[in-house]
Amino acid sequence: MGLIASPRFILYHQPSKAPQGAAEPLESKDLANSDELYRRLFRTTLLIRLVEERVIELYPSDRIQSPVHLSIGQEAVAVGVCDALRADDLVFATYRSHGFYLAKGGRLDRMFAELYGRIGGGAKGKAGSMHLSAPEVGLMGSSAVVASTIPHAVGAAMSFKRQGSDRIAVAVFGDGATEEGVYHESINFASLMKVPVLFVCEDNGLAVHSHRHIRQSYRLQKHAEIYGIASCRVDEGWDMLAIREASLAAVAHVRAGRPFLLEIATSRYMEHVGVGEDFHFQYRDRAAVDAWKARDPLVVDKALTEALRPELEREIEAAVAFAERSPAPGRDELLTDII
Amino acid sequence: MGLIASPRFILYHQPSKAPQGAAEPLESKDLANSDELYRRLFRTTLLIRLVEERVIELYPSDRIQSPVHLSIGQEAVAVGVCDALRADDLVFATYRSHGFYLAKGGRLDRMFAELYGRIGGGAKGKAGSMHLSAPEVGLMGSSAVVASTIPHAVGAAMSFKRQGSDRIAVAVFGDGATEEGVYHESINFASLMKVPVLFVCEDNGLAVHSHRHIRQSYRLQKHAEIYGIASCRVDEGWDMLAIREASLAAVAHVRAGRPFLLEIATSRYMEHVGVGEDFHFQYRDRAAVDAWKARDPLVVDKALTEALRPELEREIEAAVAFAERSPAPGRDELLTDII
Amino acid sequence: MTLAATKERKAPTRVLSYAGALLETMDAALANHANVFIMGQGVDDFKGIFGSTTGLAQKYGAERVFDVPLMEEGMTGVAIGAALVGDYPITTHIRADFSFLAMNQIINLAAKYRYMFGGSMSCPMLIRLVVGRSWGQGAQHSQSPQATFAHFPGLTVVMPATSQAILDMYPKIIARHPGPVISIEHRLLYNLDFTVSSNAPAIPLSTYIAREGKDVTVVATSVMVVEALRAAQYVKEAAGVEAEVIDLNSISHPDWELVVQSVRKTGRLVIADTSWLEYGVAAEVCRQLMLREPRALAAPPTMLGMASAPCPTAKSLEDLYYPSQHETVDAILAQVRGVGHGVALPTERSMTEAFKKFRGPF
Amino acid sequence: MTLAATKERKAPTRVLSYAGALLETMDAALANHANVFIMGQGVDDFKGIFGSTTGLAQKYGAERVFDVPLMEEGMTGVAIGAALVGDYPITTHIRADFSFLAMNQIINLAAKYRYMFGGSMSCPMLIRLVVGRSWGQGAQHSQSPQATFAHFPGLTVVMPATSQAILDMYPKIIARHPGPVISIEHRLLYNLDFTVSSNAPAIPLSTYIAREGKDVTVVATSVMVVEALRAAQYVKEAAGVEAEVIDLNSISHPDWELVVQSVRKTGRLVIADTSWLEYGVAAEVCRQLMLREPRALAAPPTMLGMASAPCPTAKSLEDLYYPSQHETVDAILAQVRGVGHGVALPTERSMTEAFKKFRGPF
Ligand SMILES: Cc1ncc(C[n+]2csc(CCOP(=O)(O)OP(=O)(O)O)c2C)c(N)n1
Ligand SMILES: Cc1ncc(C[n+]2csc(CCOP(=O)(O)OP(=O)(O)O)c2C)c(N)n1
Ligand SMILES: [Mg+2]
Ligand SMILES: [Mg+2]
Repeated sequence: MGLIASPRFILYHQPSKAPQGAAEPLESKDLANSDELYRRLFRTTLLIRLVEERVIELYPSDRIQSPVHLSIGQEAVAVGVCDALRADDLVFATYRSHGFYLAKGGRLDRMFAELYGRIGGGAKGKAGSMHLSAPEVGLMGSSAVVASTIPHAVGAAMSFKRQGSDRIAVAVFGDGATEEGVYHESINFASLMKVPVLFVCEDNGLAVHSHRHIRQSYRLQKHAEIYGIASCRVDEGWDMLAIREASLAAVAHVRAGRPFLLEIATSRYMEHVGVGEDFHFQYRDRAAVDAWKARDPLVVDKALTEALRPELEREIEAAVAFAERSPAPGRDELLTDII
Repeated sequence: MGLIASPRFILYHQPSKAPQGAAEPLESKDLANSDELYRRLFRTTLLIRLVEERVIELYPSDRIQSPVHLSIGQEAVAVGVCDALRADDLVFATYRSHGFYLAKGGRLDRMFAELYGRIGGGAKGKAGSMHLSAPEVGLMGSSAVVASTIPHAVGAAMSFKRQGSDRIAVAVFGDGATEEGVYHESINFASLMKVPVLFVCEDNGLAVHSHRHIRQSYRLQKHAEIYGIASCRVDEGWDMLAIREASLAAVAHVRAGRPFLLEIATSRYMEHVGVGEDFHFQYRDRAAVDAWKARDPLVVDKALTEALRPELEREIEAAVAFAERSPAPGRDELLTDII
Repeated sequence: MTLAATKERKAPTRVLSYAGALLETMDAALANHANVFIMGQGVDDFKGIFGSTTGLAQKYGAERVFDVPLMEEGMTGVAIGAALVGDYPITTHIRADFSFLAMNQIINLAAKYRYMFGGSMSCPMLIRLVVGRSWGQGAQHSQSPQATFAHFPGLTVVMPATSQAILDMYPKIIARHPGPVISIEHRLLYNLDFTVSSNAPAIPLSTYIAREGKDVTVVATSVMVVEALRAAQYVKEAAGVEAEVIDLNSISHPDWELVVQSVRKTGRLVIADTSWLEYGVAAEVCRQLMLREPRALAAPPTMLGMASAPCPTAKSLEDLYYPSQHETVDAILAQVRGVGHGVALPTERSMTEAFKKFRGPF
Repeated sequence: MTLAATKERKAPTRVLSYAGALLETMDAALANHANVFIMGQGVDDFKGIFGSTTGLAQKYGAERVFDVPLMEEGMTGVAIGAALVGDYPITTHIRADFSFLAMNQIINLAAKYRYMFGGSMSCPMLIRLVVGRSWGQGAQHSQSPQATFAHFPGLTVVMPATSQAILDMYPKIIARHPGPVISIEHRLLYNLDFTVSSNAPAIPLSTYIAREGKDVTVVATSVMVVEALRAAQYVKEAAGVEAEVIDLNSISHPDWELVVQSVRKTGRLVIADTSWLEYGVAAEVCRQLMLREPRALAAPPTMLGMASAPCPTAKSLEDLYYPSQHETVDAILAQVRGVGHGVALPTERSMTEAFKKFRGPF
């Protein structure tokens, strides 16, 4: 493209409206820790894992022509956090957000279509894996610039407060993101303005191939405390029930009008970007990941995994089929929705 | 200028060398708190005050056609800190740096010439009041972008360490500067790399007209502590002896190879920028400033002030005369020293 | 079809300063739209961003008009988040130079949001940048980054040169523009008075003919429009030369046909911009001409902008650094009459009166 | 006088990949200059910035080659401070898009230091930015900000298009260039092999004639030079058309006379850049032509660049978004033979082979 200058048009629309998912009441507390709850959370966690395993299978076929940052090993974070949210709460996420997209209720078929770069994707294929979004269920834009959506969550939360709404906004980011200056600016502002924002740090201890201790001179909870932000760390980041529990408490705190930081230890099983393992490069130990896997319900609870698998695989196949059928966006999409 | 495109040239020089001020040994400690020491520090403090009072007088004549950020009330910080430094240590400062320029040993005549925008100025008039520098005595570039020289000091300190030198670098900044993201990035990096940098925060409680409590959710020392950076706060920011004392300890810590934060309470008597007072705008109390003045040696110690004044005023007049005589830079300077 | 600002106004007129027009439109935005808020360093203080927000915090409360810490990148991100949930943020930078601290949020996020998410989200907002000039602003308080921002699709970049342009554009931008808008306001315009009419044009974010003429076209931006109009007046009186002055106004989406039509008519071109010429507005004007009407010019255009250096503080250098009134007049006459035009040039330097009164920066 | 890269090389040649040339120059810089260090996210890991720093941390130690936290603005400031005390920092951004987080340090500080302080200080340093393209890089991993940086005096901006350009420029920049240099490297070049000679030209930071020809001038940057050379080969074989390809190489300080001479000779011009056309390299080329030789062209130039939108991720759109080989050939032929040139166009899409092999982003 670009043989001659393409004209740029300014079209007027109404300012965009916030997604207005119905505010569903949370289920009654007595469900907590019940079998049913465990099964529900497990199911979503497994769905995410199986979806990403399908991505790994599909990748060599070049049908997904885009970088993928897999969350395998980290799925429980998304599931536990999102289960504590209302449908109309908003999540602002990162390039590693297949998990949050699905946990927040994004449609699987549209996700595969988006990964395929097809018109049936949530962003008509313009976003791909790194920029998943589903504003209709409150999964706002994911960004591939580290830390860049953290202030967005703060801003959305500030507006909820201004608007007299009791919705909350959630900023999801990795441990590396907290090193960026904008993290400091965002938490300071959130604390000063007392906005209903939940900061969720997915602490996998790595930024690409760099370990946290060479990047950070601070401990994150202590750091937040200095800004007057209460926090909680979940070390059992494989346990979606524990994460859900901690998230419910955090969300209650936030909905009462104060920012909160939830730091969740987790483990990235695969390479930073791409679909392979990378232990042979020796920047990290396989043993640490193996220890994590030994407690990972999706690995340990073979019975439930196998019980749920057929149904989930059917769902996934239907979604993949949807993507395969969906047409690629054509020239008419190239210059739309710019301004 | 600019009737046609001016050609841009690339000329090659050797990479710039660090200023190589001779490393003078500090005077022996027993001088501390002696009369002689007090008198020496007082003299420099008073020089800065009288210089800025002269700037106030000159300003209506439009000879200084540039914004001026006066340090009146804050002079003791510069004097106390710089007296604890070696000549070959470096200071990176801000737009409010008349004080640091003089305390570090910058030439007064060149300073006035710089304020006048004359060729005799340290930067041939291209810098003006906001960007004073005197690299020959270790006063590195001052910047009018808040917080922007903080990482420069960290970088210089890192290089000193790399080079096996025992010089240190000092970052001087206001309380407002710590809100910028780059402050967080800089102190994290300084701590991780264990570089010999001294962070000096001139805490006048104000950023332009905004009070600190609406801007900061953190206490600065607690904050630094989280990054593993030791610190000290001097509340008696009018007392150059106390500041010098604290600075000597801080500098010893830094020269031993660890970053340190020195937070010094101080009071800006004049408006943020310009040469007037601004109490009638009621964003702050005159009483607080008056209380400060009641302890300010330059106000309280009338005898010493009057004793030193004639000599200092002669110095200042000579410097002003130098500036008046110095020619304005001409067209040949417009396009030099760009690349 | 384009409306020329000067000819089709029939409504009653009044005199309004640039700062006054800003204050009026900020006030009206808060009054008319519950979702509008203004945030920036000092927006609620007694100086009120050079008078453009004064009193609004008192009138509308701290929820609508509020100060922020020093956090350019963070503030811009906060604004994006607010816009995504239906609020309309207006942010300010008292020097355009500080917006470089927010470049990531502006370019990588705000400019991309709508397209990157397939049109499902957008972040309409107004980012106001003030360009400093004169009184020793120096290298870090004087930059004018219109070309920098206009290079990136997804951003709308405007440079209102008059009170009228503000009245024409800001209400429409705030009420109806779907995406982020960067408005670059020039500090030297703030204290100038303009005659304004309430008869707004149909295409508010486009280009104005500020003055009609047949001999030479002057394409100008921001304060250079004012400079060009003064020069046009001079050359008419001194030499009977009729300069057509075009106020580009929109930097990202100008009405290039209007420019080309004018050049077709006059065959002569002066470009006068507030930034550097290299990779600047002058370059894009040349590109458009090359594409649309490469042989319209009888001679190479004359280009006026900042000298190819950082801005020096010394007055003597600053005077050489910016195009003076003298040079603007000379450029126009040289285009029409050739270099040896023989017309006496004005002796005062650029915008002398306005500048003399100006004692920046706050 | 300008040296054409292709004609005056008599020294022995060898084949060297772009990544190989980078690694060689980085290695030599560390070996030859004790004051050089390299810092950036991942410079010391096993991927080594796409192979351009691999093994150097092991060879020269963690004091010379080291990883940093996520801190683009801070890192750039640290580099400035180090440069001010005599070290020579080389910093990396694996995507040019991340440099927007460091814009304040690059533009307000590094670019201003020497001038603002009257020449008494300077911060020579090399900032390496890698431009992403293909394999779904999307809107935030694909930008090519040469025009953005080249607008600002004080910065030297280069875009090496070949291994030769790296060998010619980097050693001289690191040893002798007095100020900050932004080098914009294209990810798609990294794996390409080039024939290089050790016979370096006298003016290393200027412009190359990559191929001589008499029928049409193609001014290209970075990977578009490679595209243009392939297209030139095709049009020669398919239609006997001789295209002259100019590798602009220096974006801030090109040899404009070389460009103008070529256009004078051919009367036809195609401009092929890696970024958007608006306010981009194409605009500055037009400005220079307008100033120097406004009537040299027999027809409006043809401009190839990214479509005026953020970069879409979908392959089908990405293929439309960038100029294809097909379009480049068509542009050249249309310039020489007119739009109805009747020559069969190549069927494959742009740089098919190179792109097929590319599975980014790391
Ligand atoms: C501003 C910025 N700098 C650098 C990168 C390159 N990069 C991509 S992901 C990443 C690591 C981020 O680590 P973390 O925040 O912990 O997230 P994780 O990938 O571990 O989930 C880096 C450095 C980027 N995308 N954005
Ligand atoms: C990045 C940036 N943002 C905003 C400004 C405008 N500004 C100039 S001084 C200042 C206040 C800084 O306060 P502080 O750091 O406490 O220093 P003080 O002026 O009190 O000495 C502000 C906001 C600026 N110069 N740079
Ligand atoms: Mg991580
Ligand atoms: Mg302060």
